[in-house]
Amino acid sequence: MIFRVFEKEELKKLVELLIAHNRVVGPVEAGKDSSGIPIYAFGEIFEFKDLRLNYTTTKLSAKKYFLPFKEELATFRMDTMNWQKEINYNVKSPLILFGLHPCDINALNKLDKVLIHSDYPMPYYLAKRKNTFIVGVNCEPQPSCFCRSMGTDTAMHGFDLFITDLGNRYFAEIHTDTAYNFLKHIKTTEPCEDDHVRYMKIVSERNKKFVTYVDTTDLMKILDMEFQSEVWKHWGDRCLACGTCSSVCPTCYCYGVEESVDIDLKRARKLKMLYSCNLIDFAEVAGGHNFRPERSTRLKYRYYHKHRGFVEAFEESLCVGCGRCGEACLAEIRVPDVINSVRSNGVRV
Amino acid sequence: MDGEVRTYLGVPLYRPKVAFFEFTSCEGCQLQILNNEVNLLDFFSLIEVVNFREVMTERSDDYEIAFVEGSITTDNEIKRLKRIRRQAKMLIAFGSCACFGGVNQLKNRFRDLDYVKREVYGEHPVESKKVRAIDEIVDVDLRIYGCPVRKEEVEKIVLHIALGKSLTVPKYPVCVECKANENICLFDLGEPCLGPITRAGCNAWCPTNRAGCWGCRGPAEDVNMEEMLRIMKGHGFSEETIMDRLECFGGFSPVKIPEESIR
Amino acid sequence: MRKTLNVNVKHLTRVEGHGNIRIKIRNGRLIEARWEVVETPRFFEVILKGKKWDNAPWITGRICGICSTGHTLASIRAVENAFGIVPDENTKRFRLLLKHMETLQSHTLHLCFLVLPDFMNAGSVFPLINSHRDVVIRAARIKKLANDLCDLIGGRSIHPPRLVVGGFTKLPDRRELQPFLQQLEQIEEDLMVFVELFRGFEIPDFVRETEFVSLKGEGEYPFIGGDLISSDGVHMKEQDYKKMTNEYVVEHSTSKWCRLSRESFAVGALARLNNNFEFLHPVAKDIARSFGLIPVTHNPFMNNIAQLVECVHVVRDSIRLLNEILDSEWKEQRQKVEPRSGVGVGAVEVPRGILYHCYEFDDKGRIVMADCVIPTGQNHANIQHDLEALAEEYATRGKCDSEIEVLASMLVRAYDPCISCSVH
Amino acid sequence: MISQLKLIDITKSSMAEKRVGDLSRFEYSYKAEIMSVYRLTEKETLYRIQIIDPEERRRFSFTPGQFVMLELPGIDEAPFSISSSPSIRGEIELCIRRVGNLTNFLARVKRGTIVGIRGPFGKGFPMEEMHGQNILLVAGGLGLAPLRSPIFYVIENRSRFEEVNIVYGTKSPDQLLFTYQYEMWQKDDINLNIIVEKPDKKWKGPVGLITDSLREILSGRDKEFYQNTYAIVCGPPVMFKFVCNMLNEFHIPMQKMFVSLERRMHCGMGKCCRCNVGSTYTCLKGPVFDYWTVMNLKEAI
Ligand SMILES: Cc1cc2nc3c(=O)[nH]c(=O)nc-3n(C[C@H](O)[C@H](O)[C@H](O)COP(=O)(O)OP(=O)(O)OC[C@H]3O[C@@H](n4cnc5c(N)ncnc54)[C@H](O)[C@@H]3O)c2cc1C
Ligand code: SF4
Ligand code: SF4
Ligand code: SF4
Repeated sequence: MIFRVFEKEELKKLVELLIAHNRVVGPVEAGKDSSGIPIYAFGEIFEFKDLRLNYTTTKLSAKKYFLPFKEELATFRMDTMNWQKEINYNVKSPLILFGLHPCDINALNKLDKVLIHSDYPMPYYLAKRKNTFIVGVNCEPQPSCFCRSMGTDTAMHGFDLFITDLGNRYFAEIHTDTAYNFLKHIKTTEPCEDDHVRYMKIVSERNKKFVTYVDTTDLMKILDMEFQSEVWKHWGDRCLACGTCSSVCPTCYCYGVEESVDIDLKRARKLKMLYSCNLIDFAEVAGGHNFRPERSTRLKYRYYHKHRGFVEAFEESLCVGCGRCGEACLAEIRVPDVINSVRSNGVRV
Repeated sequence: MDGEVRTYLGVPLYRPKVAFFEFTSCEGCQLQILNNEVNLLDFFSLIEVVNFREVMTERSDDYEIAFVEGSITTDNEIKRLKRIRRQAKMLIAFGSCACFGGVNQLKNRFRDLDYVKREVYGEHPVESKKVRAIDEIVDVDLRIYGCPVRKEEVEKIVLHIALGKSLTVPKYPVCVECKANENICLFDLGEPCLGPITRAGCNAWCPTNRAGCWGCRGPAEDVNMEEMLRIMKGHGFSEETIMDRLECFGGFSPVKIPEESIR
Repeated sequence: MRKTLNVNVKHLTRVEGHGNIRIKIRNGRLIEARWEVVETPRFFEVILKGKKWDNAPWITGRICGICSTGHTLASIRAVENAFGIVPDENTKRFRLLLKHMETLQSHTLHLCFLVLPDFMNAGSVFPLINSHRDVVIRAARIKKLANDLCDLIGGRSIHPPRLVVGGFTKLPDRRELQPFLQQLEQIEEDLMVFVELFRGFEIPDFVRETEFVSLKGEGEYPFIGGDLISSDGVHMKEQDYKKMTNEYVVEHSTSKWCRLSRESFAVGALARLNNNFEFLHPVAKDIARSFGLIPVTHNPFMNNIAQLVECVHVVRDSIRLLNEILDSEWKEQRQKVEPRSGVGVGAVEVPRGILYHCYEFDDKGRIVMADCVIPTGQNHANIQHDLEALAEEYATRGKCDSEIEVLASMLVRAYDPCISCSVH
Repeated sequence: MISQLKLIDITKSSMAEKRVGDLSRFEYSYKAEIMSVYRLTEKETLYRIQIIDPEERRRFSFTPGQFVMLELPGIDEAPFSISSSPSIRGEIELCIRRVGNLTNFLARVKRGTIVGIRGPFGKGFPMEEMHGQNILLVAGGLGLAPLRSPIFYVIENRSRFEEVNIVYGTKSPDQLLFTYQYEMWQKDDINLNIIVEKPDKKWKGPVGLITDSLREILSGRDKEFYQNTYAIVCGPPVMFKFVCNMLNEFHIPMQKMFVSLERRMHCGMGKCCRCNVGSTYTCLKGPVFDYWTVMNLKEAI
């Protein structure tokens, strides 16, 4: 791996150069909540001052750039009994995603597993993933973060460049030649011993700031054991079945497909919409039979898919511990609480 | 264009004779149809409008589908509605007034209807009964929710009738669409919102405009009312604010609101 | 000369709401000419009792689907006046722009979809889709522009959710607004086609002197708030609207009627124009003059032309407003609302005339009393008297039943009545 | 100056790994033509569908038990089991019941209509494993549709199997599918046991539940028969619960009992998650499961 350091002012130069020629998105301030605390979101960066690299967590994840909430999979030009299918992977231009936290980079890595490195890769995702240049940035752990428990507090791959704020300057990990070439345009130097020391100090200080932990040992087995447990009913009674958790989650990718005909009957469209397993009709089939009619079974299924099924298939869980779902949930159903309750239910018996 | 039968994938389209009727309402839902400027001509080529008092003088009672807007407040309206039901193969309750009584049913809060009348008309006699939704009088085949209805939804339903596709409305709540529109949750902004319990389909019309949902489309399927009330109270909204929203359009009246949670 | 006449129109078409026309002439004498409003009331004034202030605009907007924006604005103004809130410049500009677009939208709907068929001997706009496609498409284009801008500013053209007491929940950003400037500039071409089209129509020649009531312009054509004036010289403050309207209950109508200096008065485009001609945009003024529309015009059918003139005026004024907005720095803001006890009145010129909302609040901001006086309600008496005069005049001129039925229907339609609204 | 990033051609990119080959491989769909439409009963119709492109037709093959996604543009897309012989390439038969949006529309289309086909997807029945064994095919109602493909396989490879029994039950005689083929099956030394719940006047066969027929066939056999029997079960969930319980009772090995599960599917490729049972993708790991796996699926079947 190649490392570089650069002065703080250089960052502005870099970002402005990137903005001048490319579509750049990153953390921006979308507004303030009722107590005046900024609310962050990923959005288009038009000027360097839009970018908020010291953001906490965005409400919605960056998955929208790879898995849009709504995406047209195909259009059909209709003829009498025939039709022509037109496919567009919906990549208009390459994208620079500036300022992704390690958890979100890991989330993309997890999505890669199921959407690229499995049977039937998803070209729509792949096309966007490949046309995105990712700059990671170190983060300040928040009370709701439990990424350390999920092993996703650092990102090993899945980005082009990763920058860490050393206080006086930026420390850069360069992963791709594109990143290397970009950095040629600003003043950088080889890191010196002092930079290494600073870097390690920052890392160890950061580690101390994690306050939320969840024990995932043997979680797969425990989930199986506690499949009939009453705790699910408890959480089901709280759940609003509004799908917010999946909507904000960086790794939830379930979807539904809907076909429509234009009102002039000349074209038909196939539309993909992200769906949530907590929604009432997620597992409903023709004739109205619903395999998961209760909120509790649907909520349980979400945990089951993330912490058991995905582990079975890919040897890691489908949760990066970003804490978004718990923060967005109006009923305050939080992953660590749910997992701990399932665990302690086992202990109690 | 008239006469010739159009097809889709070789299957002939059904071009129904359609009538629009309005009862006690603001006629905004009918207006939504006219507001569909871009697709207006295509829309009207899919159906044969035989009765639409708001825009046309010709009228005929030979129709198959009746769009019925508004709620029912007089005996005369009941008679007219029953006549429509007898004629129509398919009766569509069009908009929240027709589906649940709409804002009009707020009148029903007052037990003494004479008081209500006196307040406005003094001793002048005016007929006005308890406000009722269409399905309290006759059977309804389909409901198009919303105050007002969404033109895209109306268009889709008409197209589906023509094609013979299933007519469905979302069963999930508004929050789904709200999140897809990347909105900041109103609760974060300190505003009340009924999004988590209201039926989607409006594309989170109000939250997307940063205004909390008032539940005009009625309850989603599988509503967790107890939790919703707990959340509202937890965010510091008074019972009055919660009730104002829940009772505004009448959609939530059949959903049991736990007595102790509201106190 | 015909001596006996019978006109009976049940549920007049191409108007909003339900109304009947009955005319009976025996031996050349008018026995009866009646404008009956049979709409069922919804009792909004009672519904509001006990509700918190924030319900008022949301609920009363639903009085009318066509001018819901106007109702919402009047309601907001009433609440703001009661609580002593003064909207800032930005809010005012956006509200007026929204108001203009509602005017454009509503007038276009009325002129092109409801009135035009009368002049083209059609029962509705549907046959015109084939016979006069270009006209219909232009009308749709104007309406679309107006609705799109309403959608952008109000969040929805019907029952706008962004409009709240204290300002807006959200304002459009520059990138969203910018394209409308050009579109507004281009739409005048479509409007001019209508102006020329209407020039070719024969506007019925019928005059009955009446009193015209509207807001008083202060340096500009009036739309939101201000003093009240009449062409008979009455001048009053907004909060004294009751003395301007004098509502009373009548036998054959579920809507109340109004009077001022005479047995009836008129509100609407023609009233506004008669009272505020000087404030029209010069281009609009010229068009008005070219139709012989100068104050005080007493032919009610000319209300259609006045609407046409107002369309041109609001488009020109919207361009000015939009330029002003784009030149200013606007921030999304909403004033804090602090309820207090008191009474507030909001008077707004909506497409069909002057609209009043008035609420009284207790100290918690709950509504103790609500009153809404709707333009069409103020026009009913005038429509009635016009009908009588029209029936008599045309009967003596020897018109037959069907001709008078058409003329009577056209007369009522010329007022662009919003009947369900007037009953509310 | 920094230049604009270029759109990376996903077909050539360095990240393209073995499975991520050329672009055409991402397009899993074929255009196909409905060659014939044959009404089987009031509700079910048999469609013969042929892939249009000759090259694609040549490449298309499947194993019994696999399914395809059938798409009518603008209407809908849904999974259907292939109901024809696996030895015919590029042409399949689907037996489709009218139940909803897509299937109602399908009932109205005519021969010559072009449809989209994706697939074949899923795991089929392990037919080769079954060679040299007894076969028990149990179908309830529409369940005969997916069973028709293994039946074809068995007939075409009849000498490789020992005793073959078909047990088939429906509510009433008019719901019986493929009646015209019964004779042919029997000719190939297949025992056909048909039972209906509600007979009509013309019905002469047995009356009762499918388990009645099954018990009759299984009772009094020797242990070896049970150990060397493969069972394939298809039908509504209640039916196969009872059937599998009975098979269990007779000690047919769980790994030799196969069922085909039906779930909602929007992709058929292990992406949309709609078909998951517990956390298993029905479309990838199924729809055919052995009974042991089903028992381990956690979510009640
Ligand atoms: C592996 C498999 C094999 C099948 N084989 C056959 C067959 O051979 N013949 C046959 O008639 N039917 C079969 N089905 C069922 C068939 O898919 C449904 O009947 C069909 O989806 C109904 O679609 P619809 O649009 O007519 O009904 P709708 O109820 O209108 O369906 C709405 C949506 O729900 C989905 N859906 C509803 N029910 C099901 C279901 N049971 N499975 C999957 N998706 C569903 C569809 O994708 C559709 O988009 C099979 C299902 C599966 C999973
Ligand atoms: S499940 Fe929750 S904590 Fe885990 S990745 Fe998704 S949003 Fe983040
Ligand atoms: S604003 Fe309302 S609809 Fe949107 S997420 Fe929040 S609660 Fe749900
Ligand atoms: S957000 Fe709520 S109140 Fe607004 S349109 Fe949708 S359902 Fe109606």
